[in-house]
Amino acid sequence: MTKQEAQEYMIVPCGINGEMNIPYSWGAGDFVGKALEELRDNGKIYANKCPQCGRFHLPPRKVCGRCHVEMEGRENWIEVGPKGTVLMFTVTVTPFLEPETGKPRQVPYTVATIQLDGAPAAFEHYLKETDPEKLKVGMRVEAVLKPKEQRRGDVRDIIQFRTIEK
Amino acid sequence: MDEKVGIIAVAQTKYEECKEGVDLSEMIYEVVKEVQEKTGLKFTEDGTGIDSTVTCSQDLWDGRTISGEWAADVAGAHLRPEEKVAGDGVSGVAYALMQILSGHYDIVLVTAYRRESITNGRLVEWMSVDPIFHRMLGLDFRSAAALQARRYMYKYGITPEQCAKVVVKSHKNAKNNPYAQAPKDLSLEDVFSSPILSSPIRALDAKPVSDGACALILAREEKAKKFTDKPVWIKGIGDCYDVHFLGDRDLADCDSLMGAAKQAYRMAGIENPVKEIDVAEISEEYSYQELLWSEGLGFCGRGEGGKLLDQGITKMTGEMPINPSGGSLVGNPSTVAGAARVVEAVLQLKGEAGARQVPNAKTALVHGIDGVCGQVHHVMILGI
Amino acid sequence: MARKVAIVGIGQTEHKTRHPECSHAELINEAARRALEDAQLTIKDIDAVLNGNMDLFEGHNLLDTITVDGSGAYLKPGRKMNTGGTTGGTMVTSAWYHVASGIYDVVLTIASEKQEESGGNTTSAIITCADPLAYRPFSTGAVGALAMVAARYMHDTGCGEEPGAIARVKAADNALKNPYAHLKLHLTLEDVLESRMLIYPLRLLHMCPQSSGACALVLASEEKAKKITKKPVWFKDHVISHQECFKRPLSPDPTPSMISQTDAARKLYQRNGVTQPRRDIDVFEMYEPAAWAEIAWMEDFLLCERGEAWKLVERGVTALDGEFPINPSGGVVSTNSIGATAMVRVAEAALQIRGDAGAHQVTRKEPKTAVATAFGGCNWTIMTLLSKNLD
Amino acid sequence: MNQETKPNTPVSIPGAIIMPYRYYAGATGSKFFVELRDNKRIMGIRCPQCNRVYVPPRSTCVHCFAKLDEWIELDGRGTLESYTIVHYPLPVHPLSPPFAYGIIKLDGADTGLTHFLGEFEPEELEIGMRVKPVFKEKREGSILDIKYFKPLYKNS
Repeated sequence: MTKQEAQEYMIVPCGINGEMNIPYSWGAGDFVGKALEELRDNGKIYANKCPQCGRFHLPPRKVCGRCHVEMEGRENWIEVGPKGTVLMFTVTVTPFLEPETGKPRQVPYTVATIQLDGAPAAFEHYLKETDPEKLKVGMRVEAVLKPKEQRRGDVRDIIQFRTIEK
Repeated sequence: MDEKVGIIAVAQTKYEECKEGVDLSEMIYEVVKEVQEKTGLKFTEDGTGIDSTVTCSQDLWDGRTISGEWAADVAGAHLRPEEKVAGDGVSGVAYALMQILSGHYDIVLVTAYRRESITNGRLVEWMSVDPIFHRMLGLDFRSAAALQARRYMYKYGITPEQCAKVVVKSHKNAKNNPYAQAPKDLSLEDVFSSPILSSPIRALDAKPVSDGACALILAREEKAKKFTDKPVWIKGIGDCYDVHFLGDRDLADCDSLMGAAKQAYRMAGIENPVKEIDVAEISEEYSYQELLWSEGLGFCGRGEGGKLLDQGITKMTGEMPINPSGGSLVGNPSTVAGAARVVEAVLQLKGEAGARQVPNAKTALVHGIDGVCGQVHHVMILGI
Repeated sequence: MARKVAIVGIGQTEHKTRHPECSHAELINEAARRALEDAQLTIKDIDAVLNGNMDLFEGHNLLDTITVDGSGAYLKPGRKMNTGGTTGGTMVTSAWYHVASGIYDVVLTIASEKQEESGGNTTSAIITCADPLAYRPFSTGAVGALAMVAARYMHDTGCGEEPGAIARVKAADNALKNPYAHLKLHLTLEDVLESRMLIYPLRLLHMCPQSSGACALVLASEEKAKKITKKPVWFKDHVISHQECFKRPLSPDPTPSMISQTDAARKLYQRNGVTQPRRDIDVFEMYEPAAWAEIAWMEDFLLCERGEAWKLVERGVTALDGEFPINPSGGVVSTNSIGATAMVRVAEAALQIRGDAGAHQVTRKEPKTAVATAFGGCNWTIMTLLSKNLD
Repeated sequence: MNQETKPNTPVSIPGAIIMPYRYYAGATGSKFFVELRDNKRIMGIRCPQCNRVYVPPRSTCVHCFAKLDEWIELDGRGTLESYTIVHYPLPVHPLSPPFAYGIIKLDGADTGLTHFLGEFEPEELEIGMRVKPVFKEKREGSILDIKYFKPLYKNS
């Protein structure tokens, strides 16, 4: 088929629409599961420490990826937050499709890497503040949790982090 | 193959219909930890431990792009090689063999894992068929397998009883397998009365949803002998693709399985499979497939899969038992099924198969499949 | 001992925003045909076919089985691998193992991405690589991570915005000389410095495009390679270095540099007697999804001291006619068919060694050795060292 | 926080991956669909080397790797090579169960086309049965422009 003929049949480049919509139910396991239970029931945020390299994992995990050592046992768990310091942030203004819903998330919204008080452990979460002028590395923030009865043991039981004074 | 590579340790989880709330990393860690403890091998970079990791998983099954990331932290990927075979466990073990023979690594860890219960397997299979001509019809592997079953039974007179006997035999064998997923005492009648899924396939003809993981360690000959007195050597491998569109081939044929078997037999120097192979662990997702794959593997002539079963050759007490473990029909996640076949064959050859042990087995055949209607076959010959 | 392996055939399609004139199987077929033609072989001479892509960018599972018509894998052995952005590099290393193992003599390996099939939702597909329970809701895709690399580099060196623009203009000029490149732009420094800001400090022109295309290589054993071609490109060595995935590399402890790249570079140089990388390596094809990544990662790949990279860029050392050309092909900021990209780096490095790169051939000196890198996963790296001579 | 780290009740978090995809049939595939849509014609393509006629058409012969561009019009009638009646529902099924898939070897083609079967009594279905296509009134250029294949002897 010559290129020209191929073009001719491109009058309608027959495109086949195929939407993927597959449900999943991921098991949280013993460690993330426990941490999410604590968040749901007691509103507490936990990290756990590798006994060998001392680095903190947030949310907690069973094995340290660097040392291949189990982080079993209560002495490796430490409560962190709810207050913390923003290390890095980014304000999303151009919406993109969220795979979980197939729809874009409402913009603008801010995602920040937050180091929580109590241990050198950081994770990403939403910030309430979306005005770039009011966002600064080093600013202090605090977790805002859903009311207890609305929590379902998901990392989004924390709605977002709001700005607080020092 | 000029050099010998041996499997020095194997581990598998119990296979369950749903490991509720279990995290994939923790399930993988269970089996990786077991093979590490059996050998004392750590993840090192100075050649004294495990040099590389091969994982077997598929993104759409695990709901995560680069699903090898679930295994990365627990299977030693930090500043080390970890490569994912997006296909069956037998294909992953063959790939690890090539990594060692290439001279780059001496000891390789292979892990295959899946929790089918976390998603709808039919939708994942639906996304594994051609998007332009097949997917809009809503085809999945189950309805496609039904088309293959119908064609095969029509063309060679395979009877529903013969298919049902495969199910009964598999569950009977699995009674002796502590890892098996809830084997049942079944009669032919039970199979015939189980609900119809896609004619002629009934519920008990089909493999159940299953969760589980496997881990294996392969080592070059000199090193293999340091870790076990009975390494299981890989004597031959073979992989082969068939066409994809269902209508492009007569579904009663299995050219790609014959191709894969030919490669493995030539490499292992096997002329008469039934005589020279003591035990076979093959991957079947539907009952008719054990009969069709038996023909493709050359255990009997074309169309004689049913007769081979009726003659009792493939029973536990037969000349060449098929699936002493019970196989996937009783419950193995796809992709992990192939690795489970290798694990079971290694246990048979090391004499550690307990109640399901085939007496003095010296040579075993393992087989894995990928794709719709067994489009891709992987065959491997193991021996001590 | 294991056998030596060479690249004997190179083929790639034009990388574009979309390829409506062909299906995915036909896109792969075009690259495979060109590689076979380059090696003057037919599909019958091929012992195994490898075929890799990243599933969620096209919504296919088991693409190798769906595209068997195009890849030529019918009745042949082979498998599909995927490791994220490094997939193209993984297809090369796995083909290398297939041949070096002695089981297969001539192997065709293919990597592709038809990104328009995901309707431009590349970021959404990338996000699905994050842990669904802890990180996926907060992932902002590759742009966010690369913006932090750029911000960190500019902060540490105080080099200002200029070097990023110089690197981008260099890549654009090279791409204009590469028939397969996707973005063919005549850029000035001002164009780059004034292009729309995405995530500070990354602007639109700093970022790679969403491309659709395929690449294929034919690898052969030493004995076969010498019969097939007068210009084999030999595989000297490679290092695969991944990073732990759960622990966020961007959290407070180490700086967010790519520790896997430094680890891979150190191992590769040490094993192959490379004491001065910019002297011992003639061409460097780096997988750089953003202009700033090329500069920051020059230091991670130990090509120069910390804080020196931007000065080399400003002095044009890394230009096509510079002492140490980086990405004569125009690089990933000009062309990024994600699955194929890491293999395109190896293909372009091999073309430079064969002297067949045409308009973007490095001419200041005749390249004898070249390095191609792959980036992907959670900061995973593959470095491949190619050489003109066998020893 | 109590002693061991096991959660009291296993925790599973529901989620999904929802993505829109759009696949191009390419020049060869598009011609097949344009002929279906505009002329209710099923086209095959012949390999110059091995003479196999492929339906659905493609641009490379899977057996010879040769380029294909010799189009052939098929009259649509064919022989049923295999069939199944699906009894389980899937959200992606265009029909609700029970419905039937068949593989139809069209007269003049060497490969079978997989499609739906319609207007049949379950006991009527048998391999070797002659069938013909029924087209939709409103066609959009996809494989679903053919509604289903029905037994030949049934009046149209």
